[in-house]
Amino acid sequence: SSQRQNRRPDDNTLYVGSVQTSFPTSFMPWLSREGIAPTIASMLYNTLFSYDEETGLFNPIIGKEWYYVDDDGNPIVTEEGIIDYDRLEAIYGDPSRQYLAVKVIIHDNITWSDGVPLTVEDIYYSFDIGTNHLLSNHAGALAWTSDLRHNYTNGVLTRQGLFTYENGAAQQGYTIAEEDKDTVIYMHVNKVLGSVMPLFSSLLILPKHIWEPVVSPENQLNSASPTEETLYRYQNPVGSGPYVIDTERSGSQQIVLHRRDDYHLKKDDGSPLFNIETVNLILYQEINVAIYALLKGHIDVLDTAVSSNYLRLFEQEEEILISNAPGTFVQTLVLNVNPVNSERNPIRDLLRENEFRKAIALAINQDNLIENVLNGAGIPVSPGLMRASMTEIYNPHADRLPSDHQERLAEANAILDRFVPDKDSAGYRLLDGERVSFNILGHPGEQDVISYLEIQLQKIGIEVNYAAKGSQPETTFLYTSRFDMTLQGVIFSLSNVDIMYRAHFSALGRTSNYGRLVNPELNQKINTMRTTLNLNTKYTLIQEIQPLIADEFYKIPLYTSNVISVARTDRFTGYQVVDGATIFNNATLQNLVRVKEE
Amino acid sequence: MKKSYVIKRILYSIFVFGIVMTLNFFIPRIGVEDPAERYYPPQGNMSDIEYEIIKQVTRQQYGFDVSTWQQYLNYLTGLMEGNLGTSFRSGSPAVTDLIVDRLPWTLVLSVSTLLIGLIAGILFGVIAAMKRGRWQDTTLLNASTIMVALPGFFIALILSFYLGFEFEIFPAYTDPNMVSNFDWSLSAIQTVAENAALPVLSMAVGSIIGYAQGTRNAVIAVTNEDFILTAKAKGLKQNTIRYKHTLRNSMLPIVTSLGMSISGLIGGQVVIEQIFNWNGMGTLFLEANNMNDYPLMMGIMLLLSGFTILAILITDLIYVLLDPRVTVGDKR
Amino acid sequence: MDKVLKLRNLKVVFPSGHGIIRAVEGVDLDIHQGESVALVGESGCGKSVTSQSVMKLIESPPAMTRVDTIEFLGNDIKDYSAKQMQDIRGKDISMIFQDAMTSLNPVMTCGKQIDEMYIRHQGVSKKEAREYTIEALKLVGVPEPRSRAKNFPHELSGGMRQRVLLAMAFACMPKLIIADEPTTALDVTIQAQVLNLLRSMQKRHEMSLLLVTHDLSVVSNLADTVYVMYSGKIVEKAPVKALFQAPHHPYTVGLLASVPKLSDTEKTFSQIPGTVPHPMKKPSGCYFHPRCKFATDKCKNTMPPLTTLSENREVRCYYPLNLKKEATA
Amino acid sequence: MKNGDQTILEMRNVSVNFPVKGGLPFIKKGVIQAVSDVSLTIKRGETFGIVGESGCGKTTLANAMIGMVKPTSGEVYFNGENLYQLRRDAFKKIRRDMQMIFQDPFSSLNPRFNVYQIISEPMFIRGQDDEETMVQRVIELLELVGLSKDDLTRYPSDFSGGQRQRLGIARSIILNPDFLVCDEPVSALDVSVHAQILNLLTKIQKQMKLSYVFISHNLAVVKNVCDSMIVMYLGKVMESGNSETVFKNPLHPYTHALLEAVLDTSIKEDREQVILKGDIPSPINPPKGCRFWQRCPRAMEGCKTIPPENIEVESDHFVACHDVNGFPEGNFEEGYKKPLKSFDDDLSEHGKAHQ
Amino acid sequence: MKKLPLGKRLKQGVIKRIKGIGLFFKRVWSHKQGKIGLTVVAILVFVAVFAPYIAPFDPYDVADRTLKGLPPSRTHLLGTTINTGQDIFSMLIYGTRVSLIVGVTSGISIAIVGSILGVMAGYIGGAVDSLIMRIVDVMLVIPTLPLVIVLTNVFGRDYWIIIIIFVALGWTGLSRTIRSLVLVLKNSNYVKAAELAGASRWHIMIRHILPGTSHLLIMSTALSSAGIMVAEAGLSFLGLGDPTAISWGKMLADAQGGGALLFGAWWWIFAPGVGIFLAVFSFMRIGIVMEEIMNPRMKQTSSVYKVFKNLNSRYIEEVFISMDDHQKIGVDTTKTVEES
Ligand SMILES: Nc1ncnc2c1ncn2[C@@H]1O[C@H](COP(=O)(O)OP(=O)(O)OP(=O)(O)O)[C@@H](O)[C@H]1O
Ligand SMILES: Nc1ncnc2c1ncn2[C@@H]1O[C@H](COP(=O)(O)OP(=O)(O)OP(=O)(O)O)[C@@H](O)[C@H]1O
Ligand SMILES: [Mg+2]
Ligand SMILES: [Mg+2]
Repeated sequence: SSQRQNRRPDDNTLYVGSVQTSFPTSFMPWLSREGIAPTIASMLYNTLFSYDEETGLFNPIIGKEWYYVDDDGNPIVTEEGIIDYDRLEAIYGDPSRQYLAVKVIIHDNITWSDGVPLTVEDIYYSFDIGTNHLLSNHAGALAWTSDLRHNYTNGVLTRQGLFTYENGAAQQGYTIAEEDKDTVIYMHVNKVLGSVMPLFSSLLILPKHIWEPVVSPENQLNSASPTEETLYRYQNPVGSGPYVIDTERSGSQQIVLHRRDDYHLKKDDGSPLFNIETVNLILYQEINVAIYALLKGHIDVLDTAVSSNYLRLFEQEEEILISNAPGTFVQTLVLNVNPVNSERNPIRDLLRENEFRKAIALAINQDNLIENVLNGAGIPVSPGLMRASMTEIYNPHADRLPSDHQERLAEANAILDRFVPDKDSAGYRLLDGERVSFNILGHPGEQDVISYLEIQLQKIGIEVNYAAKGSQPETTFLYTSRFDMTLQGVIFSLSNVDIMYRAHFSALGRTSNYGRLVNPELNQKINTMRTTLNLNTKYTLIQEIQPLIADEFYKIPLYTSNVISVARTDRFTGYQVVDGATIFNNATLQNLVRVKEE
Repeated sequence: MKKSYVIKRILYSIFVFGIVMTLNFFIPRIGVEDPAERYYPPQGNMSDIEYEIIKQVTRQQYGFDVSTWQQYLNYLTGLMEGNLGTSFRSGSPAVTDLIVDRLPWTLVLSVSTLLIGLIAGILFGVIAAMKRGRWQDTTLLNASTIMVALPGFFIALILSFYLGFEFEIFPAYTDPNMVSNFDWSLSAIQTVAENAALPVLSMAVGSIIGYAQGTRNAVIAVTNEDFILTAKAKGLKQNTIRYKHTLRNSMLPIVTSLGMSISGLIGGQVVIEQIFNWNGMGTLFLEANNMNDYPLMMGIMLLLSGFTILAILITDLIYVLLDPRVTVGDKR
Repeated sequence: MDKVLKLRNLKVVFPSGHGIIRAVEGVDLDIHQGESVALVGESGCGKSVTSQSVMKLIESPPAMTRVDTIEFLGNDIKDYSAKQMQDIRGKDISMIFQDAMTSLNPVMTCGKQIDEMYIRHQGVSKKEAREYTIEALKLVGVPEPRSRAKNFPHELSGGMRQRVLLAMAFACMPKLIIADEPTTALDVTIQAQVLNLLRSMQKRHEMSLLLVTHDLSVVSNLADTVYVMYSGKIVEKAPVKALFQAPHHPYTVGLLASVPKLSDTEKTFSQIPGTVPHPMKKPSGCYFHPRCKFATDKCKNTMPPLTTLSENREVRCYYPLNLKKEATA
Repeated sequence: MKNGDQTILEMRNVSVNFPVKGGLPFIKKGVIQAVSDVSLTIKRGETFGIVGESGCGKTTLANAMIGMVKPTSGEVYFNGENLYQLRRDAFKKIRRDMQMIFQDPFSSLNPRFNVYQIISEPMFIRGQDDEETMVQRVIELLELVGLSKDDLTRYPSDFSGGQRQRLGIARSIILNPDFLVCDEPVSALDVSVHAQILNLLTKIQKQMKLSYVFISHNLAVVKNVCDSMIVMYLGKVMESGNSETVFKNPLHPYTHALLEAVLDTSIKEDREQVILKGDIPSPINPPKGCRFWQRCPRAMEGCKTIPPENIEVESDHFVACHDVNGFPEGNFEEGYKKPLKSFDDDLSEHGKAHQ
Repeated sequence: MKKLPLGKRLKQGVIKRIKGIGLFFKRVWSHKQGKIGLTVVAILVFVAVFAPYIAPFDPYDVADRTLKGLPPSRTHLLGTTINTGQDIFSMLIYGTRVSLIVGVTSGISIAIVGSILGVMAGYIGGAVDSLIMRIVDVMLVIPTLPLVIVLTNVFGRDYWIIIIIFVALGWTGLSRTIRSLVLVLKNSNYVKAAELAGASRWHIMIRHILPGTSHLLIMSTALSSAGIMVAEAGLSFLGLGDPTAISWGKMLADAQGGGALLFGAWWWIFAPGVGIFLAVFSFMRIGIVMEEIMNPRMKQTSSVYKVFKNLNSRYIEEVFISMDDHQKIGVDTTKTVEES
């Protein structure tokens, strides 16, 4: 119809709807971390490498290749050119060695979107101010650079960990040839294999020539009162990524991105890596409106996962493609296993019992849950909390509960009969007559899961009630351990496993370890896993950790839901379904082709 | 006398605004020891040390490292310069800038709602009052009993789906290009009008009926006044009486209620903007709320209160123009 | 003397949810050129309704009116349309109301409100109208009329406001002026000012005056002929002197006696017992009989008719008093 | 009715000012001098009249007498005790002897109370708990004021103005006061009812040996009812004394004007009237000197600035007027005795026109 | 003698009050509109109280996948929700509870707080009055819904917190009206009479002032309850209400979020809409009828027209004829007069 044409007037533009509360107004990638900002940042900026979850390898982006190196800067690699972990362990296993040295070589044909060539000085600058809080303030780099051994104290460089031709490589004993001066950089990182991970794949590289003139201790990168100059740069980004932003046409309701033709990565045939010339991101406040827009053909893709309930609606539409991508996000039920003393009570004391927790785990029927709550759009998760698709590290032995559900219920009741003396038709009671009843803290959106849990746990005689999360659950409930159970989503993957295992199962204090689980054995295993310099050993340890976690029943897995997203097929084809992502992703952008009109 | 009343009225508005400013400063500080915590609530994956650093920095950046009174003073001086503080959004945009961007679009809705409500409302009200007891009157009465009980957002939902989505009479939600393409050309204005149609309609229905009911009652009340009898006894023509004597006096209560209704109108717009994807202050406010962006929320509140104060002030001054009796004291 | 007004058998009722209020029950009224006629009676007896009916200002709803004749200057205006009435009102008959504060439009300057009269009835321009207005204000003794005309009603004192109303009423030199309790809201000393003014204006321009009041002393000063009303009916009609010297109806007698006089020497006042009947629950027979010490069974059962005793003297009583006294007068 | 010379109430130089609020909070604009410098003595058993135009301070003065309004300055002695220096309980006790009948019978009865509740309320407040006695007493009073036992459970809305005033009277005398202030008790009522109420008041006074303060603007009523009187104008006493004396020989021009404003039903052809010019000035900034000078037909230059004193011109007859008393000794500007032009132009013109 | 004990007197007083209120409702009932309002409210209250017995299903129950998005049928009168398969009819029934509790509790609390503050401002006057009225002026200019949102953000979203916030913001209008009424009552002569009789401030407040405002309070309770039900629905609709309870506003939000209209499940949107409408409508009716009862002028204008429509013209004619003087001439009066 005429309205359709009117709304998507440009043939080579991909119209993308996004349901967000707001669009970013600043495109300083280190600062914009809410909502769609990372997606946009990743189109405008690049990291050194990208990480392939399946293979555990780094794909080149800005960086061309990298190695662990010995003191002379020689790569520690096997003849095939892959990391030689045995030599690495031999060289660096010595406790007196305090760091790992890494050499990164970058592409030599990269330019910033303003035409200035990108050199290792930009890399140096980015990491350097990332570690210098006096310049960067608490901009996002804080967490990502924490493994880099490059330290500032009050704005003074106290330990150098980055070396380029122009910045101390020679002094440190790394020789860089004159012709490589723009492409080679050495880094010193903590002696953990995962150290390079965030440095390479998370930290977006900033253009030195843009930021150095404006960033100073007086006018920090992340300032509450940025100067006009800074604001201008926030709003008019200069990146090295495949797209540039069209600031003229972008606003609070839409963001327009154009493809850069001088992007350094090309397809094999020399054509641009990304097929889509222009991307028009449109903001919708509400999912319903976004779906209106898609149905009416005002947008091509919806960059927001929709609820599985909508499957029924879209299945009837011919021109709509549904992407039912496997998820990466594991929804778990977290039990408050070890509340601070002031928050202990007889009911919560039950949760301290491993067996009791097992009973709860037994009661949960994941298949049924997925069928009912997710309309089937999800997959079960093993108690080891690792997805089966992560073939390198997944341990199938972690799943040790019987699969027959009736059996499980019977076992659960048997356990409970041992723990709780009194039972009537409505369920178990404590000695003092108090009913065994827990509150589950949750967001309103999680209510259907919780309702399901209520019914499920009722079957084994335990009462569960929904308690809404307040506006600040962290301070009011979680850190004070003023809760019984809560829902928490986790992603354990190759890339983050050593950080996340530590955060969830061994660190105490104000972390996501709301329930303060302390298991010395697990703790020790995680530590070893984190610090080993041998990847194979590390993978083995991860596999060994999974049954331990499963036995704890501290985080009881519920499901991993699929990411359902939709796109119209009347203008473009070649959408790519990517795990854990919506159908608007890098692969899609590279693959989409315009439908030929008859 | 009159001049001094105006000055007093303005001074009093400033006084009220001062209190609102003060409240605005203190509300986000209710119940927290460290304002930095309210401004930057802890995130799950943050270590204690990181959080401490962030809090430290936040305190410094947002000036929480000085005494509360000093903070208050700084806040006031900031306000004097039109600085509503810094939003918690990335890139630390000034609250003022964010608001200024959205303000005109909110005003488009509220002002047109107000105008349509007033004009149509007064018209219908006068008709109903003139045709007292006849179908025009009873229709208004029945309509008003039904309308007051229907929340605007419910009407909006229905309108947006049926008129917007199903029958495509008006856009079901705002055209995202509307704002960026706006250039004062006729077609751009037409686009705005089309897009504003449903949101304005869903808000205006209620206010039309409200003002109509108010006008009707006011007109009837004035019709019973002695001076209307005098006017009749003078042999004045029906129309002279109606327009010169009745209407002007009937406007007095309408003007008073107008100022009061502004606050409700602005408040109700939050939901309507959300439903129609209209990028105004209402949606900005909800965005701010979702992000715990207190500076932005309080900035919007302050502005909305300021508007209301201004509206009440203006209506009061109009009232003075209309009613020479008000010179000192409070009419309300 | 020409008859300015001849009103025959005016009846007005107000139907309401609880019953029918019988406000006026068959009133006849005659006013001659230059004559001033007073309508006296207690509150609620129907004086205002009667006087407003003359101008056909009583609207239906809420009222229902029946009248045989309203003859004004020889024309029966009973069936005049609203438009025709508008031409007469203000020009040929005008009205002064009791409370000047509420009778003036509070948001219009006094001058403008008078201007309207000239613009409406004499078709003059606004500027001319203002000149006339100033003249009129001067005539009723408003000092500095030019600046006063620019004042709003609330800026004037009660006496001044009443003068503005007077100026308005006299603006077009009407044949008949109806004054509904023109002075009750005023202070005693101001009252005298206004009454004096009213009388002199009326006499000077040979106008007829229908004066509605419950204050007998006002009547004695202003009226030629007096109609006494009681509970919607005329109970007595007489020339003023005759009425004061020899009131025939027991109600009139009581009324006259109960007015305190400077010349009185006794400490007690003569009084009429009881209260006026409620307009919805009027007694049978003569409405006055429950308060009348002369009442007989006849009075209790049938309403006495209004009987003409002599020229210009009528009374609604089976047993009129003071008949002899009048004969001697 | 002079039984004994005992004084029941005495006021010495009483003034009452009311603040006038401005538009802004906390800011006062000025004061209304409602009563200024009034001294008077009321004897036991007598009826004391207060006459004056609306707004001249009659009600305020009465309120000051019974402790409802605290005077800005001056003292009030009731039965020899200074009212405003009494302790709370003593004050309460003494107040029991003073009552008031209000001008407006419509707002003086709580529309939610029935007749019994209204009349018995003072007893109820005084802690009289015994229902039976209260009912007895109320019925007694109802009959005294000409109503009946059947009215006990009716509500004020069922009564006419005159009947309501009777209820008010019944309530005011239930505690057997000594002193009753009647604030224009009939002015809101119909003419034919005036006499009823006035007679009732007289009857009650006789029965209960009450002292009355009787406020009115109608001199004819005052003349017949009162033993002594004061004439007030803009908060000041113009003339006062024994009412017979005052009426026989009214001296103040304002009293004259009031007397002549009383329209009598006795028909006189072309009564010659002194008509006061102008309006009552605002009490916020009352004229200096004599407060009456602007409207006074006998005003002189000096009246503008020199306030007249209240001087006893004959036994029990006081007048505050320069024309009567002559100016006091002092250094006045020249020409202060020169009469002011008596009428404004427009008024005199108009006056001529109709004579 | 026979002193009535205080308790008994109190009891009598209470009975009288209750009787008074009963009478008042009777007057509301006698009004057609009032009858509608009272009936609907009675039904809603009944539904709210007996919700567990009326609702055929547990509204919180997330049923089988097979039960999701069912159209209305005999078992599921209003069908089931698309996303969770909850029984919409049961949710509607339970929603009545939340709406009524929030509305009525807030309405009553507003009446209490508003009257206390209004009476204080009007009766005590002076600084107290200035303070309260300044607060009112300030509250008046702050847009309510945004302020409620901010406050729930600060204090949390439990229903009792939401109620407290509504009350904290809602009392202003009422106390302003109460204050002006109190100012009139305070200066009325019957209060003066009571003062003269030695009444304490308490006595006057309790016996004269408060009862004088009671009608206003009942009316305000009805009207503000209605207003708050709408406001609560709006808040829940924005997803800012108490997430644990089922309220009509939340049902609307769920329905909208679940794409009810897109799926053609219009009943899912309309059911809570009608619920809100009915509740607000009936409370408004009662409030407006009360206002009419109290403000006789309004009543007169509206009822006179009704009276006129239903007038029996024959009867009126008879009334007119009865006014005539039947025997105008020929009565033998002079004779009797001379005899007397
Ligand atoms: N608009 C009306 N609706 C109902 N009844 C009315 C109306 N106007 C007057 N009445 C009734 O008609 C009767 C006569 O009223 P009217 O105003 O003529 O009395 P009045 O003699 O002028 O009294 P007052 O001296 O108080 O002015 C009264 O009982 C009054 O209640
Ligand atoms: N409580 C008050 N506050 C302010 N001014 C007051 C107050 N009471 C009276 N006044 C003013 O004091 C002056 C005298 O009033 P007061 O009521 O005593 O007059 P009055 O002679 O009784 O008048 P009326 O005959 O109208 O009853 C008036 O100007 C009045 O406006
Ligand atoms: Mg009248
Ligand atoms: Mg008074």
